[in-house]
Amino acid sequence: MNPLLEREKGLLELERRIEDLRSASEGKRIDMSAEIASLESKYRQVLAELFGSLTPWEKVHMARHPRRPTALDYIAGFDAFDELHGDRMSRDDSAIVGGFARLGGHSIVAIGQQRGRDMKENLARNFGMSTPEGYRKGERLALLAERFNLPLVTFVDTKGADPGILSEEHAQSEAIASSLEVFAGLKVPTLCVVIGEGGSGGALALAIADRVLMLEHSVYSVASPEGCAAILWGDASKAEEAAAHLKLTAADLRGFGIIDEIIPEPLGGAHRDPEGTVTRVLDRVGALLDVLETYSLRELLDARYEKYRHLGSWRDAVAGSDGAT
Amino acid sequence: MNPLLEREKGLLELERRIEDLRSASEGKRIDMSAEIASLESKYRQVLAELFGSLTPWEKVHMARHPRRPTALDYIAGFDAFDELHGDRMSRDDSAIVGGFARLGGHSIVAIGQQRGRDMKENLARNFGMSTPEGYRKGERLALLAERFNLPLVTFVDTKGADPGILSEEHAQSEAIASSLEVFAGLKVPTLCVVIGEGGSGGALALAIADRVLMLEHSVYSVASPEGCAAILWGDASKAEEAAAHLKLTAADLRGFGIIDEIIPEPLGGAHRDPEGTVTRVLDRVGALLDVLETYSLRELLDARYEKYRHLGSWRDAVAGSDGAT
Amino acid sequence: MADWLRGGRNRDKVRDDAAQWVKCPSCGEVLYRPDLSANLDVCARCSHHFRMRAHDRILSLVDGDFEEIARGVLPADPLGWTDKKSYPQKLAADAEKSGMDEAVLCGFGSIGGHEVALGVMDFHFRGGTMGSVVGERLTRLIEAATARQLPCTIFTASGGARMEEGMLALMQMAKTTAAVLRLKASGEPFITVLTDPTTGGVSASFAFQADVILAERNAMIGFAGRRVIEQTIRQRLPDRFQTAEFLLERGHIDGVVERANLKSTLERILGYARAGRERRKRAELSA
Amino acid sequence: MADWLRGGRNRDKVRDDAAQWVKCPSCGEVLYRPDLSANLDVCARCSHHFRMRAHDRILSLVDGDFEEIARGVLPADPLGWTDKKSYPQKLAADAEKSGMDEAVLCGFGSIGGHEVALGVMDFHFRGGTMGSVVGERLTRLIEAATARQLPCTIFTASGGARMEEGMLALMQMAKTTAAVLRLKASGEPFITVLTDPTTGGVSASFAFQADVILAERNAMIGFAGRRVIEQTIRQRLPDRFQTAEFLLERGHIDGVVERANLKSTLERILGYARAGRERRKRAELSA
Ligand SMILES: [Zn+2]
Ligand SMILES: [Zn+2]
Repeated sequence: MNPLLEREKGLLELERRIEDLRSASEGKRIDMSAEIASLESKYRQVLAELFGSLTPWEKVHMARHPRRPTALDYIAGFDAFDELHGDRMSRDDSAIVGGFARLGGHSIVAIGQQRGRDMKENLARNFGMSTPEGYRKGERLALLAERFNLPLVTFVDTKGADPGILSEEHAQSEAIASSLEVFAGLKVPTLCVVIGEGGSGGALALAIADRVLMLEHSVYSVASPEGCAAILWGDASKAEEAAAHLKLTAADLRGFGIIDEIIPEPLGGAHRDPEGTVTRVLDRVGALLDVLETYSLRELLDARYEKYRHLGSWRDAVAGSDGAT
Repeated sequence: MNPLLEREKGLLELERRIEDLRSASEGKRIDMSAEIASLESKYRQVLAELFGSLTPWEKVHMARHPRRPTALDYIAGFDAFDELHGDRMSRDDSAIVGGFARLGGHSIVAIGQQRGRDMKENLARNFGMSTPEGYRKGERLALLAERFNLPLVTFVDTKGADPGILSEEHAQSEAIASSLEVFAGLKVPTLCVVIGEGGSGGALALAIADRVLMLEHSVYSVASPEGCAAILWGDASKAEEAAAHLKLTAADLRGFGIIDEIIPEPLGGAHRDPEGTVTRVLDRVGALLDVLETYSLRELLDARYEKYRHLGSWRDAVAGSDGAT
Repeated sequence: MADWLRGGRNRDKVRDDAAQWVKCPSCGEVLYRPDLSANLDVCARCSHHFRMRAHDRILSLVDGDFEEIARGVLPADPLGWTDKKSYPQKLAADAEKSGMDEAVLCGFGSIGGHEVALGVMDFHFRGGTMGSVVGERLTRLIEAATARQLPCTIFTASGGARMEEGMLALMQMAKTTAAVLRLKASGEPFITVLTDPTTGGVSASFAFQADVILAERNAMIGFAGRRVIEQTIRQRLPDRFQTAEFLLERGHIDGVVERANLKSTLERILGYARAGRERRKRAELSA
Repeated sequence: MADWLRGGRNRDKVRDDAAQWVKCPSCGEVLYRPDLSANLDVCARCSHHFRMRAHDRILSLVDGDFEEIARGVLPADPLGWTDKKSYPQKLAADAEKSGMDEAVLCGFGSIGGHEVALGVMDFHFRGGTMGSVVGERLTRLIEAATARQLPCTIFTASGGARMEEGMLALMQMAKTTAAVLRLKASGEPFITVLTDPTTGGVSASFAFQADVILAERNAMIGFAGRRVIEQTIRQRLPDRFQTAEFLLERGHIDGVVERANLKSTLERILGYARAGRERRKRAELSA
């Protein structure tokens, strides 16, 4: 089922052997440093081979990896974070976290979609799937950024919006639609990083931004591969096939102009060096905030409009030319 | 308990006698028109005596009279009404009704607090006490007036905001506070008529307006007399005493500058001529909308600010003079 | 009758005789198609609202002619999608079957004397799914409404985002949203009428961004599909769940309208919009 | 120490010895008042937060001096209210008991180097009820914050509107609301800290209009009073109902803060406000 596990099995075997050799050589006379170096070199080679060209389906699993850094890991990397809660009306959806933060010279508002890092947290955080109350919390915090006149940074990581009965009863459609409006018109610089899985409208609700970045092995899709397979073929088990079709990798989306930048991950994926990944992402966020601060609000809003205005691909029979992207 | 019932008893006796005489004289030879005219004259005299000087407590009962015209009666008097529903999120509180309306040459948005006219309707409409969802519905419709650039007319008639568990859980305070903000800043002319009981913050939530009118025998109070008596003396049965203290009549409030105009009622109260009352109120609303349309938005907003800015009564020890009103 | 409308009607004539009779899925009554059409595709016996074709919808609403825009915007195949059939093959099949070249028609017309920008989605083409063409046509419509200072009304009917265009389809939610924002900033109202079904990416974008949101009786409206929810909660949903009437009770929409009353309802709402526009113009003049 | 602050503290000295000991209503511990004061009126044993006097609150927050404003605004008796006592008698009794001349202190000071408009309500004067003076003082504070381009922070503690001023008291909700709107329009943030208790007309106006709403641990916060609700539903409410922690779970407020952390929390939030103001000034300069 999980193609990454197969790949990682070989790596784990190598890791174990290297570790064994190290333990064996430690405190003993026999110098095994040559053998260790050789194994390490082999390890790096295998790593590069295994992860140099992941299939879309493998990327989906990479994006969902349980040890992959989550929104709160990036937030923990800020110089300061003051969490704020609730939609002001009825709930504090823990699938959305947010608050004031400091990153280098920037004071910002940060919002993240937070999945659980284990089953217990996943249950508490509804697997990172927001309810309408969560989107309304996010919208409120986005408007708070505007009120405080601070840039907004979002971390996207969700399979999609919560598809439960209560979410429908509390107008999930309206919550997402309203969030889109707020993000499209927000009068401060906005930046979004897709750190894991960007699933459907539930991701887009927090992902309209002046700059949209993706981690190399994260995915961002019109529907989850399982959902797409269910919709098109009535068979969620054909998810791998759907993933191959959906063009959901960072490189695909950079090609379509849907995202602005790809942040490289360590070989083997972000979870193999979480701290390094967090640092790299936050460094890039900080640098781009510097860039965004050089534009006037009018310039930002016009550019934001133009960017989304031209997304799509169509033939123009009248003009005789193809559409944008 | 109800002081009005006592007063009305004598009237009903007279009414019955006049009716008896009429029936008796009908189709008979004996001309009793002189006797009838005499009784009718006496009736008018008693009416004037009884209702010429109601006590505050009697006015409270007048304002709550079950046959007193309600918001929907005024709305039915509009030339057109297209009802709109809901808070866009979770409920359609029927204690608040609203929609587009036409009144003479004016297209407007109208919002009313609707109590029940019998026990069944009272249960359905929660006795006219709004939940947070109701205030959010009202706020949404007020903002819709702004979106459509149409004047807003509200009809206030509530004992107060709903004091139930769910209303607290859904942030009644926030709902009212937010509604106040929207009404204070609404970028269209606004007009409010207190048609029955204006109870506390639950009434004020829909009552910040460029012109606030009150029907002669309606009341508008910082708390219901029962609530006030309970708060101050721990005894809701001292409501009559509280009513005497609270300065809740239209004349009192006109004196404080809290309301702008008093609309006279028929002798004996609005319920004795509902159609006439509705017509009189709507005529005055239409005329005042004409007046409000002669001001620019800037003038309206400045005047609205100044009006509320100066409400209150205090000593100014530094200036050596008393405060406003 | 204007060219545009005749074009829309002609396509009925090619149908064979068997297709002249339809069975009402709600009450079982067998209905003669011309009668059904004359009754706005509403079952005369039980008032079941059949899904309406975009041409018929427009015909049922506009006073005179309809100035279609963006008809030259036609689908491409950005992902080179092929499963059982290629995406272009699917598009061609639907075009043949539905007489539509995409899932929305956009243009300008008058409703009861009120000029309006009108977009009408059609479930018969790819389930009304939104891809680049639906997004682009609607965006051009909304932008044109902003430029001409007219209110915009969109009839939705959609299974959501179109899978075969992947993320480009999803981005149409952002694109139309941006256009709606500018329409609103210009002071013109936005009105949607949600028809059966309205779900997913359409429901979660412009459908629920309108100032006034109406729905046709018994239309199915929601974010997640019924099946998805039932799989999640592992039980059957009540029949009324996600119906227009259910949403009205829950406060999501302004009203539920019978199709027979839709034109007159829109006329009145557009009348309020016109009154507001006249107030704005008067204020601009005196400023 | 500045005059203002000394004035606030002096009033402690007149208390007799018996008043030097207080029993914690939560854990029963008997606490020596100077110790309790030194611990910000928090029980050292169970962290119960006693209701704080406005002077002590300000002392616990501001860096140096406090520039009080509107202190000349004093209560009148617009309704000529008399029940067991006259309203002026009630006011005089509370003034004697509390050392306050009304239920709020307003002025300007710095918190962690951030200049701020600060209003602090005091439950010890007329249960923190809002009459014309509370409304006028707060309105002057908010207007002054707008004029000076500073954020405004209000600590609420109130039983609601003051009955003895009738509708003039209710209108203070409208008056402060109007001022809050102008502050927000000027771009300055508004922050409230809800302390025990915050209800009625204060809770339903500026308390819940803030951009950031904090609450002190275990503070009772709600619109309707507990007794009113219990009478309505004819059953006892759970103890946690309407506590700050309950409201946090329900999403009503941004956070619950221990009194010991309040100054540092406000410092950080005012720091974000300053950063935003600096962004605004830079934009204005380059425009
Ligand atoms: Zn039928
Ligand atoms: Zn204790």
